[in-house]
Amino acid sequence: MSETQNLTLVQAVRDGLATEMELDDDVVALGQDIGANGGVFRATQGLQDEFGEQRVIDTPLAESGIIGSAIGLATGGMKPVPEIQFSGFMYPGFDQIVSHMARYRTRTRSRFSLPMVLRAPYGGGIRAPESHSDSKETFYTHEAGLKVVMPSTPYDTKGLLISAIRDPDPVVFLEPKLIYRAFREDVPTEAYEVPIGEAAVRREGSDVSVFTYGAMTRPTLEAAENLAEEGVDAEVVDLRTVSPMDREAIVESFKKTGRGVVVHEAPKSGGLAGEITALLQEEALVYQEAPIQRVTGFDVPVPLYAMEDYYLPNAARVEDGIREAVEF
Amino acid sequence: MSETQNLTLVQAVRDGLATEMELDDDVVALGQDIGANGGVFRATQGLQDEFGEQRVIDTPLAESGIIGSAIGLATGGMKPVPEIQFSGFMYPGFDQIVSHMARYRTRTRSRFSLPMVLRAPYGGGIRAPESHSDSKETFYTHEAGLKVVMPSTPYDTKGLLISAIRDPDPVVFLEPKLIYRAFREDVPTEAYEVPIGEAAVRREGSDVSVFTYGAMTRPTLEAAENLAEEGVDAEVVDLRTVSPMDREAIVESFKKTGRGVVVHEAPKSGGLAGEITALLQEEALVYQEAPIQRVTGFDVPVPLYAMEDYYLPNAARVEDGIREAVEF
Amino acid sequence: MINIYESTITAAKEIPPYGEEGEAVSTIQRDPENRVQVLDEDGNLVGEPPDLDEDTLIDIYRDMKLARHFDERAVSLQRQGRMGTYPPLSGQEGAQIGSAHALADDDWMVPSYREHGAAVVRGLPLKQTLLYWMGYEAGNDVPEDANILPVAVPIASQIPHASGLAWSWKLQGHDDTAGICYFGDGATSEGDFHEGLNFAGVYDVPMVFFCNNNQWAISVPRERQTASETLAQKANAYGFEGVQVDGMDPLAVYKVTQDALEKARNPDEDQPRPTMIEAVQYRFGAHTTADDPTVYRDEEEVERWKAKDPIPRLEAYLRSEDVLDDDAVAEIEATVERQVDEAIDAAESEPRPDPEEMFEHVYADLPPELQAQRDEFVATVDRHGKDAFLEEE
Amino acid sequence: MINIYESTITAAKEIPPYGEEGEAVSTIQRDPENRVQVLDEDGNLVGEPPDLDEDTLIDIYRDMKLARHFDERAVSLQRQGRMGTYPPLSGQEGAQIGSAHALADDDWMVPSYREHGAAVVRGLPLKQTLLYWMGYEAGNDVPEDANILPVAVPIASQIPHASGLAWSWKLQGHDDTAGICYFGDGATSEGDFHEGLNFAGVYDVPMVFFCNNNQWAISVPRERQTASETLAQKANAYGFEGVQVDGMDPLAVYKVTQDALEKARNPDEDQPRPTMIEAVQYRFGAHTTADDPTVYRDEEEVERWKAKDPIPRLEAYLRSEDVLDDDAVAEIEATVERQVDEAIDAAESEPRPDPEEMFEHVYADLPPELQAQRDEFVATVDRHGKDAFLEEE
Ligand SMILES: Cc1ncc(C[n+]2csc(CCOP(=O)(O)OP(=O)(O)O)c2C)c(N)n1
Ligand SMILES: Cc1ncc(C[n+]2csc(CCOP(=O)(O)OP(=O)(O)O)c2C)c(N)n1
Ligand SMILES: [Mg+2]
Ligand SMILES: [Mg+2]
Repeated sequence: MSETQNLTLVQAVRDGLATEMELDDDVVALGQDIGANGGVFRATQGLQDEFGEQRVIDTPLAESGIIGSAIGLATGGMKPVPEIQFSGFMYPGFDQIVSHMARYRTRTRSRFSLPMVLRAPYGGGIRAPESHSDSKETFYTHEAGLKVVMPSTPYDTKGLLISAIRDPDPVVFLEPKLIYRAFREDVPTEAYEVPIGEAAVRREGSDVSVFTYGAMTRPTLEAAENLAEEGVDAEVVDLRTVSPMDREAIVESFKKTGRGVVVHEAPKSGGLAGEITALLQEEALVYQEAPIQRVTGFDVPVPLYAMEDYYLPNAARVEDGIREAVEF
Repeated sequence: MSETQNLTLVQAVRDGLATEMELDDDVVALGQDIGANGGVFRATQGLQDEFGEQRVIDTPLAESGIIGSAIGLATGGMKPVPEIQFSGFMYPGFDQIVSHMARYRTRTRSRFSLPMVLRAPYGGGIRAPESHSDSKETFYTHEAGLKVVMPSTPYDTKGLLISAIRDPDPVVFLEPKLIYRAFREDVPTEAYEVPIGEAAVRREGSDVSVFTYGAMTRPTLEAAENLAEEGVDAEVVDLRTVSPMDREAIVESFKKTGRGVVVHEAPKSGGLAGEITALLQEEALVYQEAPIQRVTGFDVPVPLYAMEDYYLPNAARVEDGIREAVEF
Repeated sequence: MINIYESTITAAKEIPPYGEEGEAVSTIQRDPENRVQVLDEDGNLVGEPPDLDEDTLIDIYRDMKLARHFDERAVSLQRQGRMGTYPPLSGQEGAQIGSAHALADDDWMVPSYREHGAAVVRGLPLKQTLLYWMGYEAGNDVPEDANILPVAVPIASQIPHASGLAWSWKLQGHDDTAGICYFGDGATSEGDFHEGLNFAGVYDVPMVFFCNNNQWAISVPRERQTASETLAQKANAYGFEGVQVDGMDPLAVYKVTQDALEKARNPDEDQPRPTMIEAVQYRFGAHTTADDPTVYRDEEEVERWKAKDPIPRLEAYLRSEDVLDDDAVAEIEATVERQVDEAIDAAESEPRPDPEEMFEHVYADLPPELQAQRDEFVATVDRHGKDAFLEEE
Repeated sequence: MINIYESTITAAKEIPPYGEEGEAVSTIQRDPENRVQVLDEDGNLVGEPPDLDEDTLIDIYRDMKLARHFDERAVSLQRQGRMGTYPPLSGQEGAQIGSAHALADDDWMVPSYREHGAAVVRGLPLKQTLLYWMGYEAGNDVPEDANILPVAVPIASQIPHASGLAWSWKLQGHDDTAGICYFGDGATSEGDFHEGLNFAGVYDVPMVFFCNNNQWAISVPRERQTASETLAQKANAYGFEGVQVDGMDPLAVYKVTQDALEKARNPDEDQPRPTMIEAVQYRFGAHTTADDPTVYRDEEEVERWKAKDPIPRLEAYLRSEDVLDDDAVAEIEATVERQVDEAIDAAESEPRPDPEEMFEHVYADLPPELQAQRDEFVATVDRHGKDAFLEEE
């Protein structure tokens, strides 16, 4: 049996990066404060010592420059893994993401693919200042050509990150910083892949299907356990990849239960919950027994942290959503 | 009765701007090539002659600078109307839109509102080069604090633009360039408002509700007329404002017909069709008789123009969608 | 990096005199590397001091002490869990207070997120700054008469706003309003710095772009941020002057800022209104309370810069000029402590926010969908109780 | 604006000689305003010519003729409705062809959208350029051995790519690869220009940033784009040299580009690898075929610049040196016409695209949802027929 380490999610990021950098000289990490400082969340801690300043590179403070030059590095045959310090600071580089990262393969008829992984911690709940808590994954899922991954466990994080780096297409890798250090898991020391595009059923159940991903997986599971005591048997599906979504797994679970809830911290309007609802009623309307509930962030800017716990879905709100779906 | 002029949609833009600039000295227009050149689509033709170089201002080639300095102008008490030459070039200014334009009121507890209107022509079908045909309205509808308007007729365009300029909140005003010159309408010469947030029923019908907006309103109406000959009576609802959406009008129409189709040229995944579908099944599931059909752009970059007519929904595809909804 | 300061500042004798009759802008029209200085590290006069009365000099001293003391208390509040992440300013008081004092009453200030010192000079109550970093929306309430734009978290993003704001004065004919826009050394790498300064040059707006070059952008040292020798010289790309000033010398900062503001208001013919000032300084503490600077910089470097601390420097000068004595200093210290105590008490008395607050100020009028979200959520919180949502305090 | 060219270029005598023994980079290390020139408007030698053999000189001439003729045909195709919007290059051949010829075989070119002339020098078939502007995805097919990145439509967005590409060579130890990145005068206002050049300075990458300053960004003249006196001086903000060259003088362009590429490959110690070249030139025609320049500029201005046309200028010089005569010119013209004819025929024989093409090249492997979208759409097109979708051709 292979060796394992007991790692937090952020340590799994570091380990996934280190493992793949060890195996593939073309992989370089770049970003603000990722070198000596090891990243503001320590996701690259010690990597510069291990791989040198040519492979773990501190950049100037310029997101478009970071993403744009990573695109250039990729056209030069490298596999860059740029880090943006917080997902709310991807916006200054948005044009590079949308106009280039997503479209370069199409524009060059696959002469150039961009095997790059754009990493950023996303989401709220850590009492961070303004702009540090955004969860705007649909900005990226709405742009064809990108894959968007949002892991929820240390094991998946390492495996998905390695898959993302090996993927010939550009991947936006959004890390749930709320649970960077929330728990540990045994993670193999060697390289392994968790496939991009496959959801995981975290809890089997027969009464209702709850779809979620990233940091919201934990309150969702908590709610499911709480409701089990009341005799409600919820299935929890963790999407893991939000683009392309595992539509088969989503539809299959829903066909079984006929009831659905989607949980995410992104704002409701235009969030993935709407997309999943549309998918379900396209593919499985005849199975549907109740309106699909959206338990999401509100259509407001994420408030400063004294109020952010109001903003973020929690177990209580998820339970309410499940009850509504079940009791309809 | 008030005087009218027979105007195209782009002339109505110009007329709306001129009318309001006449009435309100605080209104200034700024953007690339909007001065002597009158805008690349002539939406500001002659305005610089009329209002001078201090109110119709050519800017350097810098979208973030245009939007950011417009925000500054608004904090200084003006009502700026920045133009971005094509909506696909809003991305370099995305951080200013999302982090500031949308959130300034919240951040300042309404001390500063930003009464600005960010205009841009959007959408495909005019055989323009790459990046010139994007229809990415959900990037903006997903961001609270913004209003997003997408008119489909000359009359509405003038009235909505005036409402937008007078609105104390920032408005993204996306103009359907495909139909800039497609037809004319009688448009009052005086100032008038078309309220933001209200949909318009363009065709009443009883069998199926078709929701659309902007440039897609025309092929949708064409499809509805074609199908009327086959005895299918489609109601066509033009949203006009896509954020906040007129949920009441949408739900009301659907309750009447029990069948729905949404038509937009934005990509399917993450497009407004998903949001509308989710809304309908939340508010009116018991009325629903068939899956809601999404007739949309595909999840691919808008192709170069030789293929763009494949990309854009047309009457044939809308008809197919309506038939699917009706025949389910 | 550690030699940047020394290398030019020690060449004090090369700094030409300025401020003489008829040479109002000579602190500005100079080589960017020729850093302006008035006081040396020990508070001795090495340049022409600005023309300030004693009260103003004492005010500058007092405001620096206030900023320093506030900063120390804020850091300790954070350590005690009474406040969230906070960006300290110690070491940077000379630049903040010196420049803010040069503004006229009607002038405006466009901050980044570290100018708590400058903000208090401009009329922002300390309580507001505390509330903001304690995560309360109420911290965003700014008195109507405080001419200050809000904190801007995305680096450099406030710079185009500053250009636009100053442009609005020109378009509206308020000839004599001017402003100052603060940002860091790291901010000069962002596209918004470039676009903002370029707009300022093209429309020739009355704005002073004030770079608090504290040598570090979190862990990235100044010399890895850009290959240009000075940051000040970047102004040349936009057609106006850039000047370096000793940012830990409050009198030099005052002088240069005043000259730049004067030029912004009343330029000579063909003289551009905007100026970029690079105030060379150092942040003594961490980037924010979430940062550990020992990982990326030496204590020795910090000590070297602490020798240039703007507060003892101005104090020594004012004592030597008999403007301050032990009693005055003691009284200032007591006042400052009381002021900060009161602000902390006031901030900590702020009630827990209500859920509906989250929906206020998103739009002038709440759209129906958002009303529905609010009403449903308020009902949810009523049903479960606030404690199911907010952590106990 | 109309005086920019004259004001410095007419001061030809002030331009110091360069290219003398041991002064390999003297075309670069000079004041940005001191514009490099080799030929005057009439083709007379006013500076040291680059060391080029006759064949290369003739190639440069031929390629300029090819670019001009292609351009004229393309504009006329557009007028006849046989092509979509097209950005003409006439007037800019000197800058494009002169600089592209200075590249070594393994070097790379990073274009904007107007460098059809430079692209053909780098091995891109004319047919591809035609197909691209005819809206065919097939136009995006670039031969594997053509070292050229794709057309970049969003202004300045290719500049950070160029920095990254050159950086990859350094990281991978390909010491002797270098590249050229083209952009316009308007592009210098974008944040990506700033961020891209700053990265190039910080990582000291072997890239030449070549600004085709054609005086206009659509209708916005150079002097309203920025308040800086030259564009070249902007390089100073990034710690490397900027130089102005007469962009309508192909030999001066060649020389400066060659020197900059040489420095990129083999810098002296402490010499930065990157350079920014501002090639001062003019676009004779419209911005694109969708543009009407008479709305914003005078015919007189155009005429003044036409007097500097790079083609007759080099032709005059080559004739005076007996490198060209009437027969040679006639033969070149005939060849060029044939080449363009053939390319147009080939492009116009391209079959109408199939609907499934739209789904190719979005991902390496089509995800299931996209397969479903494709299959459904193909069925739809089969059902209705292509003509229900594509306009008749
Ligand atoms: C666009 C953006 N990117 C990244 C960050 C994260 N961040 C916050 S402060 C900072 C460093 C800023 O350095 P500098 O401009 O020198 O200002 P200082 O903090 O030293 O005052 C960074 C990278 C941010 N706030 N905004
Ligand atoms: C980001 C962006 N904004 C606007 C445009 C529209 N546009 C196309 S070309 C152009 C002018 C470019 O001027 P310049 O950089 O001088 O290059 P030139 O066209 O003169 O070669 C503009 C504004 C664009 N393509 N990209
Ligand atoms: Mg700093
Ligand atoms: Mg140009």
